[in-house]
Amino acid sequence: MTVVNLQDYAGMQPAWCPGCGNFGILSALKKALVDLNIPPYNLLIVSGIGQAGKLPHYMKCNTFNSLHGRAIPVAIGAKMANQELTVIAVGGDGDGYAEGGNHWIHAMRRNHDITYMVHNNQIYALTKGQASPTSDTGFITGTTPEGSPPQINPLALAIAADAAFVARGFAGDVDHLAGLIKQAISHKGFALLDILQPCVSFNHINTYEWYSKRVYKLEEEKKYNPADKTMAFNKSIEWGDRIPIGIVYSKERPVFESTLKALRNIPLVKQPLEPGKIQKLLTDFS
Amino acid sequence: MTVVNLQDYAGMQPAWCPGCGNFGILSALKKALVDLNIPPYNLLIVSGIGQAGKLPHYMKCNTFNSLHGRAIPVAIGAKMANQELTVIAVGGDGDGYAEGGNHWIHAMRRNHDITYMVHNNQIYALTKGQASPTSDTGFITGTTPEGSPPQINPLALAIAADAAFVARGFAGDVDHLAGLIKQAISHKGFALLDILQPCVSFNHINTYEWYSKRVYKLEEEKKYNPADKTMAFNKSIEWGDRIPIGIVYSKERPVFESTLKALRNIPLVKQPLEPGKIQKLLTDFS
Amino acid sequence: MALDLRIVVGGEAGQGAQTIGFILAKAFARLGCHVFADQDYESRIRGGHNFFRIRVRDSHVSAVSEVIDILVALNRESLSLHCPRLGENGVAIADMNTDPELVRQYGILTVPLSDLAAEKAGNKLMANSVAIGSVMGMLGFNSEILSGVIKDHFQSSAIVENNIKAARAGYDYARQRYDRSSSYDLSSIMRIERMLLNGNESVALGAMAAGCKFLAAYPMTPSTPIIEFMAANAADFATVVIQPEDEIAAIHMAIGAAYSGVRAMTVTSGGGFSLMVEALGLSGMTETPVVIVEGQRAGPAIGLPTRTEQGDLLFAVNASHGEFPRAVFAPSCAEDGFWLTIKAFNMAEKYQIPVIVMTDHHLASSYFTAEKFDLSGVYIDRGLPLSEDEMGKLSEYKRHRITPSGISPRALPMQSHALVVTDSDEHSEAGHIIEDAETRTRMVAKRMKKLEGLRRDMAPPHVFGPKTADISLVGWGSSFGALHEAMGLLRQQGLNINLVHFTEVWPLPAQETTDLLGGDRKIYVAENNATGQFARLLNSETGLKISGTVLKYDGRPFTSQYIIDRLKGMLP
Amino acid sequence: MALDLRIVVGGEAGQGAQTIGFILAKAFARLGCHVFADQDYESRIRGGHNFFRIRVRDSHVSAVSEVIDILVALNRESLSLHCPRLGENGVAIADMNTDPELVRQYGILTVPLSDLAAEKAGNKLMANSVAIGSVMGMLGFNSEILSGVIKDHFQSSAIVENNIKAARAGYDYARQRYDRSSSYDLSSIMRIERMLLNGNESVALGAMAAGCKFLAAYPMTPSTPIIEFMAANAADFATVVIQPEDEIAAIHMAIGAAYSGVRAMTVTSGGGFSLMVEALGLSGMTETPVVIVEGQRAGPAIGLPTRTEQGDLLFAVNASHGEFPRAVFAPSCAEDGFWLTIKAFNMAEKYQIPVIVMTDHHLASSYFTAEKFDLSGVYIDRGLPLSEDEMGKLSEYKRHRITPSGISPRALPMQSHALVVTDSDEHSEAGHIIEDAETRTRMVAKRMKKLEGLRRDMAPPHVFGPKTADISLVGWGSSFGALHEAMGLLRQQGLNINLVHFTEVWPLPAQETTDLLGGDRKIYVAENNATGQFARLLNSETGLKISGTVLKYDGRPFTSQYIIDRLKGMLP
Ligand SMILES: Cc1ncc(C[n+]2csc(CCOP(=O)(O)OP(=O)(O)O)c2C)c(N)n1
Ligand SMILES: Cc1ncc(C[n+]2csc(CCOP(=O)(O)OP(=O)(O)O)c2C)c(N)n1
Ligand code: SF4
Ligand code: SF4
Ligand SMILES: [Mg+2]
Ligand SMILES: [Mg+2]
Repeated sequence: MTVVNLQDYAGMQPAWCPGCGNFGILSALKKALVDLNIPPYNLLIVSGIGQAGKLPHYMKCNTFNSLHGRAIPVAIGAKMANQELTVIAVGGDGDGYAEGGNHWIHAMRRNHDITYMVHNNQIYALTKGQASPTSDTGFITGTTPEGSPPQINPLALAIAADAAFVARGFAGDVDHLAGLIKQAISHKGFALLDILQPCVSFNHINTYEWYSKRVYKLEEEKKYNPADKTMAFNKSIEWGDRIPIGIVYSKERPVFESTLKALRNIPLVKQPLEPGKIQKLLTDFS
Repeated sequence: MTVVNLQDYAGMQPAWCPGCGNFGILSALKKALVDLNIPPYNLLIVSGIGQAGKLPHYMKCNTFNSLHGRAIPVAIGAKMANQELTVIAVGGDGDGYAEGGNHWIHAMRRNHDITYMVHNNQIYALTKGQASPTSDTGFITGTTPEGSPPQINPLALAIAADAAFVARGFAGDVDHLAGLIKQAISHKGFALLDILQPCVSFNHINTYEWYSKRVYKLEEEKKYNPADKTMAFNKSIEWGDRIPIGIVYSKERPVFESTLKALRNIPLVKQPLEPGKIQKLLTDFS
Repeated sequence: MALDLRIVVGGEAGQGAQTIGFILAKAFARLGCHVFADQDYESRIRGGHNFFRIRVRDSHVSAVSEVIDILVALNRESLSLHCPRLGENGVAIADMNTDPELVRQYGILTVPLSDLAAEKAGNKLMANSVAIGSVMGMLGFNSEILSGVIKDHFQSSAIVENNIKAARAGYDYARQRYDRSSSYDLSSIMRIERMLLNGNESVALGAMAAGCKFLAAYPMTPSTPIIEFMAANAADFATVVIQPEDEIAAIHMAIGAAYSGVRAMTVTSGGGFSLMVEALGLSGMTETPVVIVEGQRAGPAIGLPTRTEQGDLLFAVNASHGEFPRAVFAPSCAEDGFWLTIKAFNMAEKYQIPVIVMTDHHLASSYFTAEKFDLSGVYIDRGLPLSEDEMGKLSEYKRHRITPSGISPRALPMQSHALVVTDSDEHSEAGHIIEDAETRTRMVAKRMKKLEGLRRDMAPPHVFGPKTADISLVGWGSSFGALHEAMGLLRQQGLNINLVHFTEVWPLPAQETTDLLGGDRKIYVAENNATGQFARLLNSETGLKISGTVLKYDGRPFTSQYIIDRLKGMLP
Repeated sequence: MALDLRIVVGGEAGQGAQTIGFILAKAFARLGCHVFADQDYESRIRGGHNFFRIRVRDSHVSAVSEVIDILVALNRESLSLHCPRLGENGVAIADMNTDPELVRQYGILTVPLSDLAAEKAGNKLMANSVAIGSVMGMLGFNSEILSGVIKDHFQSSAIVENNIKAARAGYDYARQRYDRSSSYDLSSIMRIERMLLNGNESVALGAMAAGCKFLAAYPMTPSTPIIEFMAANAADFATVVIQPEDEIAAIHMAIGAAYSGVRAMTVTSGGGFSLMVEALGLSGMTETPVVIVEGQRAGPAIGLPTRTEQGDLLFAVNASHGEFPRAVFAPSCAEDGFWLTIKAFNMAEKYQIPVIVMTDHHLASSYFTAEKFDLSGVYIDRGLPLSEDEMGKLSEYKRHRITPSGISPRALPMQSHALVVTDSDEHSEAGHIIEDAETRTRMVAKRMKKLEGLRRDMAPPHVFGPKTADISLVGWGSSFGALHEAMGLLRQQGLNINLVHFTEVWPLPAQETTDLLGGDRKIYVAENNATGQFARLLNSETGLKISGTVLKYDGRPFTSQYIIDRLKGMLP
């Protein structure tokens, strides 16, 4: 068996700002993949557009850098056609929760077996600092000089959509994050991993320090049970002085791909093309 | 003061099937408007496309029959431009929760002051019977011969998005429904009213009888408190032998329109057009 | 005299005009006739007025006629609406208890439809089968064939038997009283096995024959039946059919599936296609093949959801920001729909581009007879995959390698260790984001280069009538039947006219077209829209001067008479 | 000799090339020069390579030049990239401690940028102001004006003072050592007050002058600054600016607001526009006015997000399924952007249609000098509202009443008791859903009728040079500056050429165009795309034969030299 190492995943030089939280996420992801021993040619990363969306270029694996907001539908299309691929979708908070919000909600409910990493810097970074759906309520940006409207809570929505795996990570804690990525990839079903990601250029409120002061680990909470939906929902709406990271909700349920007869055996992409096979249908028309 | 009566709201002859649940909703809506004494010229109904989307034609008031999935953004655009209008958006479950899902989630979080009525027949009726996001899990239709994927729960999502008012009605109980519509319109902020609506032509599972056997009224539950978010979330995920109707969640929070300085005084549409006003800005450029 | 029998069945939505009509059409097809049938219905489930029109001929037919020979009226409205269009020997059939005033006014042939159904089949609701029988009785139609079709149509044996009884009752009743068999000679029809299928079915069958393994589509008239047909067969054919949250998801899923290596498709109408155009460019930029079936209907916006139009052509040709090659096909009939859909998949994969198959409500929902598809003729071209040999050698596979044809060899994820890297940003040959002008210019040129091969692969238009003529009637797509008929009738009237019909519309095979349409002739373009879109395209691609256009944009298909009338008004 | 001073400031993203360049440009503009400045940057926040180019002339200028007179290099890469383009007397300025090897190689003029900043302003980070001073010192520029501009640029007084000190230090240093003032005669420049603004600013100002009260827009390069500019002024101008969840929401909100009666707009780029096309048809069908600013960039898909292209023209003209009238404008410079945006609102409301204003990255982000807008010339046409009189009488108001012009009188909700009823389905005059062919035909004709008036309202193209010429160079939109310059230079070289430039591109004023371009001349179209979209449109709308096209699709704007070189290669 091949043993994968970090070098196998070495990609282009990142064009991110020095100090950007995305570096931590990139490291954690590579670490998780190496730990899981997933070779680059068995992995597909699909990204949207934004700073986060550039991540695939800084990896070395199968990649599809899609449109803004459209990582998920491309990722699940690729997965349905070849369920042997390990598929990760990545994007920013604007990409995933604004432009791509509808795909996200419905992919969670249908439970496609992919991992979705959202680099949540609470800002539109690539376009130079506009409000995102997760920007703190009242946050002032060029497009929201009177303050951003109330922020959405991606974890609460994910739980309401009954996502199979809902977790929050922090780019400032690479090891912990790597652990979450491993669990997200290993969990059968749609795994949402929302990652607090400091943007040093455009978000001067939610900084490394701001997050560091607030985050605490759920696995260290004795009584916390991520299988309990009520508990999970209540935890998910916690945001302020204390912000939980770790697995918020986790559930086993059938993945979409397993519900279709066409996918029970071999992947679609390995099915032969047999024009003659429709012969039997033709008789219905005469 | 004008006194509005049912006749003021009489529109075209409905093209719905005899026995359709939409008739009950239409009656309840007219009743609520008459009770609230809202004259037709102060009311705007914006609809999407589907059987439900035809409702405005069967009323007589200001109406904008928009595209499939696009009732909400047109409705809130109209509201922002003239906040004196009473604005109701209506559509089907496919219209609102599938095609229009993103608008719905974000309108709830921003809290635009409109009422959104979803005729939830758990099916795409106008297109002759395909699965909708609320179709029962495993429900068989032409596009889902192996069964529909897991249904979404609009109430749970609305609560997770922190909608100001979340309620469920039943087309088979017109008086109760009319009461809910009145409260939804009166509540300041985004009011979601999901309405169980039997479709006699394409949904032979979730029939009048099916619903009637299951629904019970929340206001008759002694200890139920719609201001309690945890309680509301738990109630929202109840679906099966017992299905709650009534107000599930209710909260006072600032409406989007009240947060903008431009809207503090008179409606936009009454603001004069003054080209000369930009004169003071021009000096910045020289 | 050539056979031309025109039957209309009319009633409210839900009354069953469609079923009656379909069974009749099928029976004629089984007898060996050429049949064309279209449906006219409103965007509602019950009530309103629907009708189903059938034309039965002894040679090709694929157009409607305004004239009616036999009308089956299921309600009063059908009589008042359609009787005025009864031809010289036209007759209307209605239930016995129709208002005597109307019976007198229109000379209706009454049949005790419900009474016979109740009496002979024990069920009033089988009146429709009595009506079927009545029509066939008048024609002295082969009753075994008729019973066979009824048998195939109704599944459970209990129902079958009673329906056959009901039909038989109607048959006998009408045969005795209203024999019209001498007017329509069905006896000389050759028993050739033909298929009767609509445009949607042919496109779906084409996709399946081409090996389409993935369909993501959001319901929209007129294309929804394609989804339902493929879904019904998905398990047997190892195909994934998924109805996603919206059309944007649909096309992106198809692109994702195609990236993984399967033939993938989406189907929709104009409104859904409007939502897909950003993704069209994604397909163009990432060079991921995808097939899109665009069933046009009368626009803009929701328009007339159950009516036809050819109003989206220039949109399809120019859709999405930026520039990239694409192909657009527009089948002329069901048979064509089958073969062009197969070609669409081949072109999509050969050139790694999006391909649009434009149907419309008329083509999608109308039934055509077609020669049984010869599946041995299905040709599959998956384009330029990596050879086993290349795969072994590849260490640094470049998904977007620049080649003389513009086509890059295509590897698939997990097919080898080659990594498949692509990007919606402008990219290097390796698929990574770039910013420099030189690479940009080379990559645009590489993609546009594919147009050259593609253009060579587009078939020239079909010519009907003489190869050269003083006047050329020109059309595209589904209006073929009416144009063909109009041309034939005008030739009979002595006009030196031919028909030049396009089904492979973009990139337009400009040279062949100029060869066929150049010279001194007059060119008249007939199309189902308000602005003469194809005429403009034809002119701008070839410089040919268009003498006039015959346009129709009321949501209804052409008739040959309409075209002839308009054309005559324009001819010098 | 005419003044033509070309300055480039280059560095990494984040180093401040933009600020230096902008302050220089502003100072020249304040002096009374004609200034054009463009920005070249990558889609990243830090690192990479950015540059800001300025051209200073004593007559109109709105095009870039490849030649550099003064280069300010903030890093090593800027030297190696730009020094090769220094003109005959060109000089490069860089910090004192630049690699001596490079200094020798390129003959760089070094200035102790950081040292002077540290010494004189107490802050190394003010080196950029030293650089600004150095450039101006070399030119002997009016130092009061310079200080004034610096003062206006930096807000807090503490910073202002030190920046002025830093600039002064650079100024003195360069004036002493590197005086070049004799080469560029700035003394004869007339002090005329001009504005310096970019295309985005001019469009935003135009919208505000036109009384736009509602902007819903999702950020997208190059149009985002329009949102930010209008948001900054929203409270003062009683304007709602909302950033919604996506572009689909954006345009629908604008349509909703317009239905309520305010002037409403959305702004985006090609990708966002692709998502809006279904709504474009909604605007067309419901006859709700809406203005869309489409800032083109190099496509397809994400393409080159910070680069320019004119690649979306045919898409804009044909976008959305179905047929309905629309107008497309393409401003040639900032001043034009202001006036055309106002016209866009007028046409949108007069004809109750969607109007698209096409800018591109080049126009949107480049700075132009413009005569101060004379606001008394702003004309507002709100179309056909109901008269007070009509309002009183109306019991059954018909939103879509058929009139000879195709324009229906427009009532607003709550403006009276008239009910405003509209529908995306085909509808009656009253705005209610219909199915019949007759109403359909009349409503299509009614909507299309508006094109006639609209076409009359479209201004003919602008002609520069003689009215008739052997050769016409033709262009549209933002490439005006380079085309104009190329035409001028070619005339100097003795060619009998003129420029016919379009800014009101759809519906094309065909008759006026044929009058201007007809006859024996040769027509060459220059545009920033790969397929010659405007050339095709021009040909198909007028039948004029195009002799050749000059195309560029590397994401960079034209230079006059590029056009001249290509044109010469084609001339007989
Ligand atoms: C359809 C479309 N709309 C808008 C854009 C412009 N755009 C690019 S990235 C981006 C937002 C980036 O924010 P986010 O997704 O949070 O990513 P980040 O840069 O913060 O990582 C936007 C609006 C686009 N490329 N496509
Ligand atoms: C963009 C777009 N996609 C698809 C359609 C076709 N369509 C019309 S109504 C409808 C679904 C109707 O279902 P629902 O919203 O639940 O309304 P119902 O008819 O059940 O009341 C669809 C898919 C459309 N009109 N526009
Ligand atoms: S702008 Fe923010 S998110 Fe983007 S690279 Fe810089 S720090 Fe990271
Ligand atoms: S199809 Fe269903 S929803 Fe539509 S009108 Fe009939 S019963 Fe009502
Ligand atoms: Mg972000
Ligand atoms: Mg429904």
